[in-house]
Amino acid sequence: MALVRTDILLVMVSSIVLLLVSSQFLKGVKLRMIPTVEASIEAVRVATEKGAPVLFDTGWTGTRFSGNAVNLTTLSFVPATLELAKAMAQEAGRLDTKMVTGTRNPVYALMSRDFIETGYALSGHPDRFDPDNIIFYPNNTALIASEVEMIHRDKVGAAVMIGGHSQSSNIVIYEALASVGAMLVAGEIWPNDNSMAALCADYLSFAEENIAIGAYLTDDPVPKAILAGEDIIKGFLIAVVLFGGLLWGLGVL
Amino acid sequence: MANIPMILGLIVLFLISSLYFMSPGWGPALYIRNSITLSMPFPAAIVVVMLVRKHVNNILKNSESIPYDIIVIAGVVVMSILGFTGGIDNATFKILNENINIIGTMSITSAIAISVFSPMIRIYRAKTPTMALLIGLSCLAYATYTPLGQMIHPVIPQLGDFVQTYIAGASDSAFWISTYIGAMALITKMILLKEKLAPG
Amino acid sequence: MSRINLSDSRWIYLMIFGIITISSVAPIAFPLPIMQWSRDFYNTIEEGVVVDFADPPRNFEGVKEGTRVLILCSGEVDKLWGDMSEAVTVVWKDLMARDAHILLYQSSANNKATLDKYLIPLMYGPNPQNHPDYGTKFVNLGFVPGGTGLLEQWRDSIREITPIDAYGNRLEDLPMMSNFDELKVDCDLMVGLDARGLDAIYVVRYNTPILEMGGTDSASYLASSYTAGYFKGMLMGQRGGAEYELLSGIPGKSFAYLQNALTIGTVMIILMIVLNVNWYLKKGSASAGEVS
Amino acid sequence: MVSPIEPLSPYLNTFIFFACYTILYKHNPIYRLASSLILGVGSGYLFVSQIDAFNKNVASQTFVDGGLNMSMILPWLIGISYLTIFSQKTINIYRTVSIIAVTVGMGIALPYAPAVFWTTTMAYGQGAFAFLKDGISVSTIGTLVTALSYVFAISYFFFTEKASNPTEVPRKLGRLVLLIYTAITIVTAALGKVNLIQWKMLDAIQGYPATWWIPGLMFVAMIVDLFFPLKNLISRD
Repeated sequence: MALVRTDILLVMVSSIVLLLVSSQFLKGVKLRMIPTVEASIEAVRVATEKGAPVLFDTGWTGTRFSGNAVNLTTLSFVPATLELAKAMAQEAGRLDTKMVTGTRNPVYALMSRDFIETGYALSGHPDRFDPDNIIFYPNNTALIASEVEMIHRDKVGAAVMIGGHSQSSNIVIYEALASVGAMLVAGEIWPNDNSMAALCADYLSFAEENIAIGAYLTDDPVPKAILAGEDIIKGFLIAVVLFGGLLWGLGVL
Repeated sequence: MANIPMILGLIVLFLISSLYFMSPGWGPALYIRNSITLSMPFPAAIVVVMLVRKHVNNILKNSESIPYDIIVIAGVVVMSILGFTGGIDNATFKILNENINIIGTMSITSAIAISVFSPMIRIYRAKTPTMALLIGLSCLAYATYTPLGQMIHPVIPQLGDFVQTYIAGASDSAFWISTYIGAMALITKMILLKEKLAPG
Repeated sequence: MSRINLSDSRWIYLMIFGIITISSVAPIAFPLPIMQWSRDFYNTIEEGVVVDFADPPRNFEGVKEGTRVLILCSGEVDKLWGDMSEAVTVVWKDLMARDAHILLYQSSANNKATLDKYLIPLMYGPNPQNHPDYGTKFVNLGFVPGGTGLLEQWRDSIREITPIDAYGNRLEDLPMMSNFDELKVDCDLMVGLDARGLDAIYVVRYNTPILEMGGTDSASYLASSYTAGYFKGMLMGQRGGAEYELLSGIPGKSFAYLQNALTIGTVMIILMIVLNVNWYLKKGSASAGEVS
Repeated sequence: MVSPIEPLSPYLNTFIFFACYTILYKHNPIYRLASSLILGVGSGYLFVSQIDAFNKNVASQTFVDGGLNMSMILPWLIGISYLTIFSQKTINIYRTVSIIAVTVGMGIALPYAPAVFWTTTMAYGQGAFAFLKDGISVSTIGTLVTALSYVFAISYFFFTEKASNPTEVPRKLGRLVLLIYTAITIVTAALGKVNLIQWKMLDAIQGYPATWWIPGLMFVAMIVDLFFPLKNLISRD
């Protein structure tokens, strides 16, 4: 057995070490706001005012098991979207608003049931939780087709769509939402889907911001400090391109 | 005590990650990875049963959607009978999959086009410099990716191609990479037990 | 909502379907600039290419009789087929005309179902396993699960991991597979259909030439692999099909798609301009009204 | 073996494709029928394929040559543990298993993240000032533009005010780069996906048997409904 790809191992370990160090030394650093956190809770209120359900769609978010970086993105959305689902369920339970979720990932479907049930319990109205409103779809097509039908049928009042949708198909749901005048809060995992969100959403957050939602939903300074550590990595990558590139171009490296 | 599942999860996470750096992979890590992936039919089957249960409940509640609930349940039942009796290579099972699922996927994917044209016509107004630029870039893209640009002047598709090849590609990378860095930060939060993956 | 009026988005849908129908019924040929990545795609098949990520460089001399080509139907081909059909068809015809040895693999059950229904019958009839070329110039491995890990394992041997083809034949019984097993050396050319991740496994370590095909909008995420030199050429969408038809001289029906794209592109540009002018004029008259 | 419904497949194929478009007119039974079929058949397909996979890979391998295959015990245990979600008393077992499922997925994919961001950044860096080595050409200017676009776009994602404030200009340029990407993606997505509609249209017109009359009938039904609501045929409510 041999150790391979040690350069990547070094990058991975040093990134995590740097973020761990940041978590202790960058506490209290000011972060920019992420629009979707407040807007998602507001979406529940908007739906309540309309007397309509609120849709929480996470699409592809969930477990996948093949070796490529793309799968890490759908997995990374799991904790943040579950925390958001819980916070929205708490508000929906308080306001007695129907919250319908849509996912195409079996493990995520079970996890969201657990989080949403807890959210309703925290609202003081556990009886308002209905497991039939946590809807699993076997594939992306069934998710889009069924949600479009539901949006037209139930005249959904607002939608929070934070997750992944294959081949920009999120815009098919956006168009249905626009036809019933629903508010849209969006944050997509993948860049091409995010372009569609930029075209249609009332509130938009970028992929990495969505992973950070959990840090914004807590008063704990440590998660925020870790986010600050991300900036150091980004700064380093920028330096690699500019200064490393210059040295490469000059033939020094 | 509440943190034990997360600590166990983290140990497993780094155990599995080590496979990337080992050649060949080592037994315990492979065994855990394979056991988890092999168990995935359980949650999938559970959620499909829950989906059927939801539609049965609709029928019991005498909802207005009864005919459609019956179609959903019938779809699951028919496919199950065909698949379990004739195997997944059963001809009717395959035909239903190809002519409902696969074509349905293409239909929904194709609907993206209509869903883009419609808001473009509704929303694209040069109310701000950003929107003006977006409209200008959209015109350039339409001219580049259709024969129109070449018919007007060859420099148009050349410009559009340059923009897509050298700017759009870099933007795409930046988007992905910032997400990957976000994922690394998430795992750091998990190490510090600031992310628990269970409601509490 | 039941009556159509001009502010109703349904007229937009109607217009688009009208354009598509007309383009489908009466396609016209248009001048078409050929993108560099499409030209590179054709040149790689016609003339070959040198790949020099690792030492020693590999000199691929183009597709000739017996050239071993692995076609990887990966990614989301099932969703993109309607945007890739003509490009894949014309390239496949060209490979067949050059007597290449074509090995096909699909990464998912849906991709398999898509090719089984739309491509393979077109090329090899309803029973491809009975086609005279089967086993000698074409082998279909079908859907083999395993993703990236599988491709890593196939580097050393296909037969060891995947002993049978899609129709139950043992690979050692198929003449074409006698020298097509250890992909890192036996594969002369890879053609990816929306396939990703091949560069890390094959290009940078074994200098395998890779060509890529995808949908029109796949270019946004595939372009960086082309500019980095991992892909030696790309064909994107039905336009890619039209470009390859022009370059190879093999007839197809891609120009119906181009006419559609041209008409829609033109209409969209005109609409954006007219609607903006209209909005601007209305805004001007509204503010004039407010002043007065 | 040929399926008895084989002759119906072209009609079913065309019906499903165009039925999904009827929602553009309004919420209607044709769309509901198509979406219910997609959901039901898709769920059935998933159910069967998952059970089949479990049977092939686990169930049939559990007892080999009359003996218990120990390596199959864990997949069974983990699988059955998911069922504990339905009882509050045992829910922590389910939570542990689901957490491990997520972390295993993360473990598999985690190293690919630094691998990608490091190799991509290195590649962009090497291309940035290639013109110093290779001279000025469209390609070398292109790689410089790529590298700068990457730098600007990355800077747009800074989280902290400490990093954002001094980099206001690059961040604005980063916004521009992302805007360019957005505009191009939206248009290419639309043009790419419209090809799919035309592909099916050509199939319906030129395929055998011709099935163009199916969307034709749907269209006629919509036109009729526009002026004489078809709902009235069933109910006068």
